[in-house]
Amino acid sequence: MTDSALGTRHIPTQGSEPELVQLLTPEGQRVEHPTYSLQISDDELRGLYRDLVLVRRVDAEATALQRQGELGIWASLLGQEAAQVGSGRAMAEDDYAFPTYREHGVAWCRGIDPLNLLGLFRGVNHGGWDPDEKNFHLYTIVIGAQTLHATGYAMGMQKDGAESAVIAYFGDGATSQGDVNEAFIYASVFNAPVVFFCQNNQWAISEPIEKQTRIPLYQRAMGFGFPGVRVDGNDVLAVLAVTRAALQKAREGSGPTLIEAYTYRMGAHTTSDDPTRYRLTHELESWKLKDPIERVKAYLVRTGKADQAYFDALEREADGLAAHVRRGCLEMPDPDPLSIFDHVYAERHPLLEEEREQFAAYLETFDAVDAHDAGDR
Amino acid sequence: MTDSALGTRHIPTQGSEPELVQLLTPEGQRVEHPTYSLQISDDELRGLYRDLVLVRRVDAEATALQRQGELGIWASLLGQEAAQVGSGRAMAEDDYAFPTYREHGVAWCRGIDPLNLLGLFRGVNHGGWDPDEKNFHLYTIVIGAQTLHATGYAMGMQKDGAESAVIAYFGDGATSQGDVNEAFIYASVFNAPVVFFCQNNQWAISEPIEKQTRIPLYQRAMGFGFPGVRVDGNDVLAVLAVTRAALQKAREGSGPTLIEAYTYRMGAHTTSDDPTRYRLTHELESWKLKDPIERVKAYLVRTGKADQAYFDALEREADGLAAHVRRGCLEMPDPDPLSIFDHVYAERHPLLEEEREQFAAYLETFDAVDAHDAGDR
Amino acid sequence: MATVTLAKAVTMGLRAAMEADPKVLVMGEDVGKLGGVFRVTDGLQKDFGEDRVIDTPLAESGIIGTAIGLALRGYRPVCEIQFDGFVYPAFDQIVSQLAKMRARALGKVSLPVVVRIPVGGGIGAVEHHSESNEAYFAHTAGLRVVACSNPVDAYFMTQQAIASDDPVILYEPKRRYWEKADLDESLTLEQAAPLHSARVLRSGTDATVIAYGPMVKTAMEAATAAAEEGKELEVIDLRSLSPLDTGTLEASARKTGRVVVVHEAPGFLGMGSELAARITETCFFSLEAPVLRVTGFDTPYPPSRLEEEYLPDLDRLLDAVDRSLAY
Amino acid sequence: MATVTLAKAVTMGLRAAMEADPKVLVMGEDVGKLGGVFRVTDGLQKDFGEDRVIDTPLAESGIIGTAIGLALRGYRPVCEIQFDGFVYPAFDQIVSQLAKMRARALGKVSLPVVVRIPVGGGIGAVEHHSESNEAYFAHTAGLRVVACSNPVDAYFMTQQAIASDDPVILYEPKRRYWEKADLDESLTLEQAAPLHSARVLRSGTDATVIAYGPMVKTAMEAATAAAEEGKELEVIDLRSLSPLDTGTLEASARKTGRVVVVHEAPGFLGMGSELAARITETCFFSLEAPVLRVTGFDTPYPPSRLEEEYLPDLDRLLDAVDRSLAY
Ligand SMILES: Cc1ncc(C[n+]2csc(CCOP(=O)(O)OP(=O)(O)O)c2C)c(N)n1
Ligand SMILES: Cc1ncc(C[n+]2csc(CCOP(=O)(O)OP(=O)(O)O)c2C)c(N)n1
Ligand SMILES: [Mg+2]
Ligand SMILES: [Mg+2]
Repeated sequence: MTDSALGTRHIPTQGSEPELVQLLTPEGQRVEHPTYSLQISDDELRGLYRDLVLVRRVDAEATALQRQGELGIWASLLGQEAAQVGSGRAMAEDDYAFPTYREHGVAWCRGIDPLNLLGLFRGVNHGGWDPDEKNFHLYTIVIGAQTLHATGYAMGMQKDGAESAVIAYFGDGATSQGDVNEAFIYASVFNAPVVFFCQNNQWAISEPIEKQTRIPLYQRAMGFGFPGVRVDGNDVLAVLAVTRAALQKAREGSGPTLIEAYTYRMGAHTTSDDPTRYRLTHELESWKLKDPIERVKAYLVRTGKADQAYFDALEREADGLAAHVRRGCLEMPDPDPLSIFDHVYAERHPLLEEEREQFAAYLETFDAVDAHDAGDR
Repeated sequence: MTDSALGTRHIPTQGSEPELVQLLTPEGQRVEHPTYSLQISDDELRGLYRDLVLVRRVDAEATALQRQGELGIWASLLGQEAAQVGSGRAMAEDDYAFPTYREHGVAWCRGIDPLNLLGLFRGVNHGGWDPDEKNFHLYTIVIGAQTLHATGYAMGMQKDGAESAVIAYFGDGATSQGDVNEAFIYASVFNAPVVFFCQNNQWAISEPIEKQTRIPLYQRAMGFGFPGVRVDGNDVLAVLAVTRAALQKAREGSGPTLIEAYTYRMGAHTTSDDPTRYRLTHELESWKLKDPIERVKAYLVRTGKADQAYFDALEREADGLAAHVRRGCLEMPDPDPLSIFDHVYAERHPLLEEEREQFAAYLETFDAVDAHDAGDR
Repeated sequence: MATVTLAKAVTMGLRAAMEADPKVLVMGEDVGKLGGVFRVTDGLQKDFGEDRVIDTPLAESGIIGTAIGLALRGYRPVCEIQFDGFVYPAFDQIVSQLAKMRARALGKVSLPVVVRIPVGGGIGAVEHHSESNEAYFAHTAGLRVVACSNPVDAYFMTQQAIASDDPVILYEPKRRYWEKADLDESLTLEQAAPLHSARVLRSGTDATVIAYGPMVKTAMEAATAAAEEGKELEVIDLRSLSPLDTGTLEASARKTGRVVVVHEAPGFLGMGSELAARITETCFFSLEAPVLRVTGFDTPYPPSRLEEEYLPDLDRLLDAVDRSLAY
Repeated sequence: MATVTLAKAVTMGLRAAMEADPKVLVMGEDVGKLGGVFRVTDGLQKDFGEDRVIDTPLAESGIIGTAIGLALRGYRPVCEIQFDGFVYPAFDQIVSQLAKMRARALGKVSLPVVVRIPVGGGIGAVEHHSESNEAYFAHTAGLRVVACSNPVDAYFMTQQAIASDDPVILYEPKRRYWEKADLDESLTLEQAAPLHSARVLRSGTDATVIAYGPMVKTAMEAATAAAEEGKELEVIDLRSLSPLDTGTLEASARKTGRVVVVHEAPGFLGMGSELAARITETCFFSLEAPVLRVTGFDTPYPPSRLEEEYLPDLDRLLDAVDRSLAY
């Protein structure tokens, strides 16, 4: 792939929407794209569909768990399944992903048990998995910070001579942070093998995209000297093709790419949010017609690549997964109070040891009181 | 002026240097530019030449004063006179400038007595002028921070309905700071009347421009949705024309522009720096041929717009100005020790009052000792 | 007289300031239509327009940096930082610019910028949403740092902070946002206690408890509990973290001879350190016990299921009081 | 055995660490050909290549943020912040990421990143080049903060900081960069004092002076001067600001009963506050006088013509010692 293939550098033109890479229309029609062709087996296609359905189901279950008080908060990926599954499945095993707090679909593709994602939202930990096990970093909540970590990690891969690449995930709002722009600069200057994957879901909590930029976001890359491309973020095939190409380019030493996955946050920002305060339902309705799952289903059905038995089986699988998530969440033990002091430092730290000791002794006074009370009864 | 006039959006092409707006060649030939024409009287032209000569002389005097131990450090503008005088003279009275630490030429154009600039470098203050008197903000040392102040100030002008604009000065190195990129975003999103004036002097201390960007800097603006233009920073006429146009555009409500003044830092970064450690003299030699003053002189001489008497008088004026700077510098009193506590807060602050009182009492014990010692003699 | 929550009292304070002075602006992330994630700016954009209630790009350095520029132009921006843990990207603009510019300019410019920060834990939130970072700013010369603990103070301190010609960091105890009190709006700013005064909330003789922000309520509860055991605690709401109202603090320390400071922030170099050092220095011969500190642990704020453990509570506070009394 | 400056000793420490471990990187602004503005990285790029000695773009958040990523990949980056006052743009990356990531990951990642900061005043520099901001980082859980005061410590502490699996902020006293001492390079790291130990530099009985970084020299001079007047000061070089070597400090406080802390940073919530609070808490009955603090004033660092006034010196320190002895 040549540089110009990914480098669709549009001059912003007021009014007209820029072109969007698309391989599967909202109606489920397979279309060709001059640059991003995709050969995909029926098995793979069904696999993508399965991913989409399962991550949506996990998300729904987590939202339900939050409503029932089992999670403190949940950041739903509803509507962004294709952006996440398409990019997640584009990665090779040795590639590395740096997510925000919403990349449940990417986590799934990397092989992270969805249960592990819940710990943070339940408040039992700040991230419950070993990042190096699946090359999937912990969720980062401070907007944009992870893009620099991703870039540094990619610089490290480059130094190692590894043939792999990094994906940095972030939202449309994040593009305003200094850190993200610095990441663009470091990546560009060091030609780091990193793909900047921006899910433009049109909103940063209550702020529409116009509060962050006055031109299409993918064009930001131009100013830093690397290609930017806008892809239909609700089209899993297009996202897969575009991300694959960008990752391959990165691995081959051609440097960073910015991918803007044009999508929509169908739900609230998080379960704490109330979008009725700031956005109109007709926008939501129009995006419903572009649902990332429906279009794949329509395609599968029309082409006969999947039959009812397949869909039924998948439904049962989804039920099972949801049950696993629910059960695991309810069973998740609260952490030990003294674990507050664990893992802060790798090496000994006398102040923390002292505080831990004092706190343990303090907690024991309650145990003593409890025991005493129990004895009284 | 239309948007596209300033919006020269080049697609970066490896190898070939992008076009540079130029109105006066290094050889002193007046050339026309399709977009940036400039009508200028002979008086104005001589005025610009005078500015260039005088600011260079002030700069030389300050460098000498530093060598003699009268200043702690000095940041020379040598080589950047045209970028500063051209842009400084493009400003209207109500416009406002936010400088770095090197904008001595802009200060001059704004009517700041050069002596006032020396206080900071001598260590008697952190900035010796009232910013609002000449609409010239204090020097900012933290790289890039002032670009956000400039943008906020411009947002304020906009709210006031003022027909004026702001110039934010910064260097090539500064373009890597998060703050500068955030300033681009705020300016673009709020369509603030601010001109970003980047003096690309090719170096950020020891780091060549390649450490900050892999494409020409003026193209950064594209990614933020506003025009960028590269001007010959050693051509005072071109800088004047381009900056005037950008300021006018800003005043008229067309938002920000990035101007890259392509120039060269002929001296060390500051008097503390040793550029022989990191750059080759042949680069310097090639830039000497593009001197910003020589070309105006050649033009004046060849066209007969100035005669020897004019140059002689200017020489004497420069001598006078240098003497004024030198005398003023030597006479600059050290600040009162107790002034450490002044101006930190606008309103009463008991801790500082306490510290001030204690320190005054402490200082008095020395006076007492001194008096006692004196009495002994 | 109306019964209002602390959050609502801040809104009312903002509204009063905006009505009184057209130069007052509100800016931050989601402060417009949404009214902020805590609804503190609810309704303001509707009434004062997008020109005065500004949804900014998602960039905190930009919020403070442009607020500085606006202040230089004569405006009085009130910046909202969405959560305590998101102020750090603006740290340079706050400590190197906002705090220092007036001194840099030899007093020729003033920066009447208020930075509102919902602070502290106890709301079951995820990482970065429960931090207490007041020590960073209180250590920074050029800033004023205040913390309200109740609706009435919230109402007045908001207005006083905005009226100040100095930059003020205003901490709002987020887990007390929904606490209510009666607020008499007819009171004027002049009738309110000075911004930088501490307040003796409860007078006592056995020991002094100094608290601020969210911990004031805990301190008062501890005093009630202690009273049942016959111990009379004097409770001081610090209100101003920088500068300190040393007069009030020292008078109390001299009276009771025992001082316990409580805050959510980690203890090491927390406000308690300064209070202990200062009070010990000036009241050395009056103290019967060292000033004790009851604080968050010197660890990152834990996952929310452990925050009850992490946060000082009534028991830990009373335990410290007992230790103090045992000297 | 060679006589080396403190700056050179850091260079030698960096070199030794880079030779011992190919994963050690040096990164920052102007660290390459220029060798840094203080020449501390002089010659390293020539010998270890541009791949290991990296001139970064002019963006401090980017320096720390990419260093974190490199550390996650298995590297051990040593980041140079050019001057103390330029660390703030990286504040978020340092306090929210570098400090907290290990706890966030339940110990599954380590971030062995060193942040070298030339610190403090006394070199006649312009604004932002003379600050002492150690309290910000010492208050931040998850970081380790150390300060060297002499060439031998500089050599070893640099290597120890790099060897630590925790993030370490390493302060280098810039006005002591040119101070010389004999350094025996044949000594191994194991023979050096532990990184987090304080050191009694001079034993005395009348009062303890605690200093660190640039102030250690001043403290020693004060002790010499005091001795001429018959007062025997014990001088402690703190070395580790977080965690504190409380054993050494408390032993001395108990012995002398009088403690004076001296540092350049503003006093309010400076290291002196924590030292005073802590020592008073644990040595209450041994203290004959309150712990006194001799510090920079609570103002922005002044223009350099006033820095001699601003910085604690021998006279102000001795004055405080006298006040302590007068209790
Ligand atoms: C530095 C910082 N500032 C503010 C926040 C609060 N916050 C959390 S999510 C969010 C909006 C993010 O929008 P976007 O980047 O578009 O991502 P999305 O949530 O839409 O996926 C904000 C402001 C934060 N987490 N970090
Ligand atoms: C935030 C910050 N980091 C580092 C420095 C130290 N420093 C001063 S000038 C400079 C280089 C600036 O280069 P450039 O922006 O190109 O401006 P120039 O000096 O060339 O005019 C550096 C790194 C600083 N002043 N501020
Ligand atoms: Mg979004
Ligand atoms: Mg430069």
